[in-house]
Amino acid sequence: MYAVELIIVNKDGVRDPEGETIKRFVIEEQYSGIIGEVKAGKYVRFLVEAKSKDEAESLVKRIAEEKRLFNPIVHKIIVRSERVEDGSP
Amino acid sequence: MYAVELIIVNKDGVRDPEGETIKRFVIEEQYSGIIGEVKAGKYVRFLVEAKSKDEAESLVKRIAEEKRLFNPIVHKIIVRSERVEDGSP
Amino acid sequence: MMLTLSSKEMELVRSTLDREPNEAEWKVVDALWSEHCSYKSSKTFLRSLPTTGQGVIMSVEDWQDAGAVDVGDGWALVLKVESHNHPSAVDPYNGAATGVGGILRDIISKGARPIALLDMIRVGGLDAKGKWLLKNIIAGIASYGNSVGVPVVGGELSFDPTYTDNPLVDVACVGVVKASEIVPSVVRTPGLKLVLVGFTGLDGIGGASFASRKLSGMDEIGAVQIADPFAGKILIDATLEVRGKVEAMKDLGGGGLAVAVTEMANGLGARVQLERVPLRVKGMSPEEIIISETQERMLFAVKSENVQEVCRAFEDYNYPCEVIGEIVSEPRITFTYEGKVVVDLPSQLLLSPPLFVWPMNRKVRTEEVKEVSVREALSTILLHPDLGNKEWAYSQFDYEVGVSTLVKPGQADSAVIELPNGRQIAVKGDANQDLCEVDAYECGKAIVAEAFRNLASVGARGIAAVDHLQFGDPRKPEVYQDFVDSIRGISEAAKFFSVPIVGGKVSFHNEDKNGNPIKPTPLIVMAGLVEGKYLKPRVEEGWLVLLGITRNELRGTLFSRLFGGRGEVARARLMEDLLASELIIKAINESKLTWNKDINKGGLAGSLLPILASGHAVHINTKAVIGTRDLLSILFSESGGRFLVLTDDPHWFHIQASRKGIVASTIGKVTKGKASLFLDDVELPLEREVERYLNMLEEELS
Amino acid sequence: MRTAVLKFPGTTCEEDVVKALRLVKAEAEVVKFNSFDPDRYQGVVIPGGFSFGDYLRAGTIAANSEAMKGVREMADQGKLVLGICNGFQILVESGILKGALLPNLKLRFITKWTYVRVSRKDTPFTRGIKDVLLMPIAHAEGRYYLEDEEEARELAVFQYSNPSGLVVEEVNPNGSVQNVAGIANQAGNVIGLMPHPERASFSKLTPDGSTDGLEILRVFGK
Ligand SMILES: Nc1ncnc2c1ncn2[C@@H]1O[C@H](COP(=O)(O)OP(=O)(O)O)[C@@H](O)[C@H]1O
Ligand SMILES: [Mg+2]
Repeated sequence: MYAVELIIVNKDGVRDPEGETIKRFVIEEQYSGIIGEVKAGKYVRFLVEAKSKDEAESLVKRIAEEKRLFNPIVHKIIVRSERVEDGSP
Repeated sequence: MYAVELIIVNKDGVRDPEGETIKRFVIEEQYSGIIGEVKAGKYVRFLVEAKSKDEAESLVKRIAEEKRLFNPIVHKIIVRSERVEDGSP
Repeated sequence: MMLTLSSKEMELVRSTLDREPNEAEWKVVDALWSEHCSYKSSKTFLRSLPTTGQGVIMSVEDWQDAGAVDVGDGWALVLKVESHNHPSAVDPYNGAATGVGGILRDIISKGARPIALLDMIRVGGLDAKGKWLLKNIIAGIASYGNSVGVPVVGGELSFDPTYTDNPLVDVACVGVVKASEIVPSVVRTPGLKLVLVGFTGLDGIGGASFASRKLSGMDEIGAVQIADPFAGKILIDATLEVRGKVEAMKDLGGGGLAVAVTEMANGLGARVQLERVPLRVKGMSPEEIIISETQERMLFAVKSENVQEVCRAFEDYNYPCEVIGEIVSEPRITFTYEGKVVVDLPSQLLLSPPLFVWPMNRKVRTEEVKEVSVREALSTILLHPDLGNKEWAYSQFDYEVGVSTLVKPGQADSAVIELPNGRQIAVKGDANQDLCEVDAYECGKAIVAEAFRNLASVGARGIAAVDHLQFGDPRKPEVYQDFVDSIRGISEAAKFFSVPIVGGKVSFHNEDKNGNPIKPTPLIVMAGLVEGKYLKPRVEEGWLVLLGITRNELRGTLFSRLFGGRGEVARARLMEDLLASELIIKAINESKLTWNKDINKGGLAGSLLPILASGHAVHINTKAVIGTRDLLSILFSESGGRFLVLTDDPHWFHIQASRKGIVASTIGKVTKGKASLFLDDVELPLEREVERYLNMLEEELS
Repeated sequence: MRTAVLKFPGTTCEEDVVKALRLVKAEAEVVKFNSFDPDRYQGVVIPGGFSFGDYLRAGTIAANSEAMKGVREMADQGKLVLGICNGFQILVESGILKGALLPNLKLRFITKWTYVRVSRKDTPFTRGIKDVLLMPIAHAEGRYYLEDEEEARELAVFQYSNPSGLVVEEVNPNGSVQNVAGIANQAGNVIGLMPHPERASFSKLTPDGSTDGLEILRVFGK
């Protein structure tokens, strides 16, 4: 079994008010200069039965595209996975 | 520079209606048996100037707590990081 | 096993049964006998509330359900209020959202379509914690209310350090149903099938006893419930679709199946096969299934021939629907799991917990008085967030959905909604922790009077109310005294106005982390029918007429919260409230005013804010104010029975008032111009205060 | 015109839309998402609400439904398709209309009465209509985005404006590019907009007694 993570963030150049807000908070405090960019997005984790890491990841990529879990006009996705035994993260 | 990812999901045992709904209405028909649990959450990525991976991660943990980016009563956080050169994901 | 039962109560259970109950049975008794479900500390006094009256179609049976009143043409209005204080303290977003879900299910379980929500919110202040609470509370209410398409049309927002650790999140809902189609929550005949809709999960296990206990730190995780407004919407739509096919229905609230089944059987018996309950997670134990408080579930009693049809409506939405048992004549509540008896208890035992009357003692109140100049008091009060414009909050609600919100949040003191029969109702919720802290009895009267006035200010006359009583630990004599006093006040005023109390709720154990009770905060939500015309107030140039007597009453007011009490307690004078309200309704119908506001928080000064903020200056001749010469009282007294009116025919008000036996006086005028108050021709510029009034919440919370 | 008002699980405005459509004498009925037959209708309205709870993103899950295949068919046949609020989000998420609707810059739900300028009058919905309309918005995800701003302006049918029709940034309630409040497809038979015309169809509910929403809905009455 594989835990496949699908991360959906705005493409570069598309405003990300959530990331901006967190950054604004952080800068107001003592962390300016230490924290650079902040980017917020959506996280979806699938438990997938698959023979290989590759198979698991491409399945999730396919689902993300077919089901438009992201909108290619604004979003980009990152897909990652790891093998798990029982499925608990 | 480190890219630190903060992932916020509901604790185990705490419901996740968003993940459940995605599973039930988007995945189930075609992929039942292949895709098990679906869990949805929030993703925030920080670029952090720090001397070590450890320092970078604990800074993000501290910000997440101080700024109440999650509610420890319902959420758990996963913090991960990697060293990056220019900060692009 | 965590139980809240006292050793005396446990002894009573043992002796009635003549045996030691098993663990599951203890949990069932614990849930049914919890304060939350049984009202054991409050019932004795709640019985003194006037629950019947002209137009009452269905009143409360022990304050558990929503009541209904006649609104004409065969339609009934269903009304209910509830709080979700303790869950909101630890998880404000989900706590508030599930509160909305819960109140909606109370309304649909009568077969009524929810048409409006109200939210009355109290937090400690605009510090980091208060902001976090408030943002999440409002977002939670918005998320649920908006998702299910029920407009939030009004509410309250108050900031008082007494709520720092224990915010109050009160939500109320009104619904409509044909009186002949109201669905009862109890059954009268055996043989009906018990049908459960929705998945049962692990969430909220132990919630009812949680609400009956004080907050104690991290062990609350078990009681956290996640809101699922989407499931809530399906539940509403499908339940309303099948309401004609069910004999009784009940939402699953505190105490889960244990409570819903027992209360629905109402003295008859029930047999439930727990293995039939649709589960969200594998491996739940039978006890957990019995007491799980998972949201978005309903229990129906259905004739066998209708079961299929009822379940089909849910299956349409992919929503679980199962027969889990039936109503039987033998008065025992039996839960079995795969043939094994898990719980077998007499219905009567579960339905008759011992009632308590705790010791009472009136607390001694001392107040420190701070010196303050008129100018400073004016600024401080006008800058107080309690009086601030609430647009930041209500703009997050979809208050237009339903195309029936005629007077919208922020436009007036009450919202006005159109009913399916073409008539209009007004609704508003009111509490007053300042007054309750100094005199709970006067406060009980005053909040009913205020709600009545608020409805009158848009042209409606109160026809029914629900109350929500929020106090500290009832075992503390001072708390219990306040509790009893406030009920007496509410009761008296409700009788006086002929506004029956058709439902309500009690919430004890509201305390800060040191165990100090919150200021007593009973709350009234009232609905009224518009008599003739309703008013959408507009500020225009005109004369300012003050109805009613301004007394030297600064105790128990916003002023005294900030500067200590002076003079008398702001006492309710119900006859003055009634007559002034009637006059306002008459004036609206004869188009004699463009704008009016009842005077409460912040006194006369507080009432001026909406005028000043609309691009107008106010001129007041203090000598014209009837009742006192004390300038602080003129500006900040919260004496009841008063309205501020904008009119171009002040004479009409003078004549009508004297005919009615109340006083009216033209105290000044409103002119176009920058925000200034001219007090006897001395100009007090208030632009900074007004700017802050308009933007404070937006600035602090964005 | 026989008009389907499509109801997904979580749709909240279907009855309101039907009520407004009746005012313009449209033959409108609510149709559940799982029993929608596109061949029976000349027009379809996808009303506002929170289809499938708006989980993941507003409109995404509904966009995946069988019913939306039917809507696409109607769009391709040149029939009238109107998406209001969540309906607009669904049209965008399903790719029937171009672009994306992102969370409001303020990151919260906003209810507000807004003026919009009618920027394209070459669609069946806007032919001969007034220049400026007053309608309320109520959404959390309404920030229209398209990388090519020029294209966004070309597609735009409605743009947030001041009362006299000037498209200025101060009145942009959510951060949309070019103040876009609604767009059409190239042919003009498919329109999506964030403001709610049905809520601007009853004079007692509007701030100034206007009924500008009816102007847009009128086409279904023909
Ligand atoms: N939490 C809230 N939710 C919705 N509407 C609110 C809320 N708080 C206040 N309002 C609305 O704002 C307006 C002013 O409220 P408030 O200041 O409490 O009135 P009053 O002058 O009677 O004290 C009313 O229309 C009220 O319903
Ligand atoms: Mg008022």
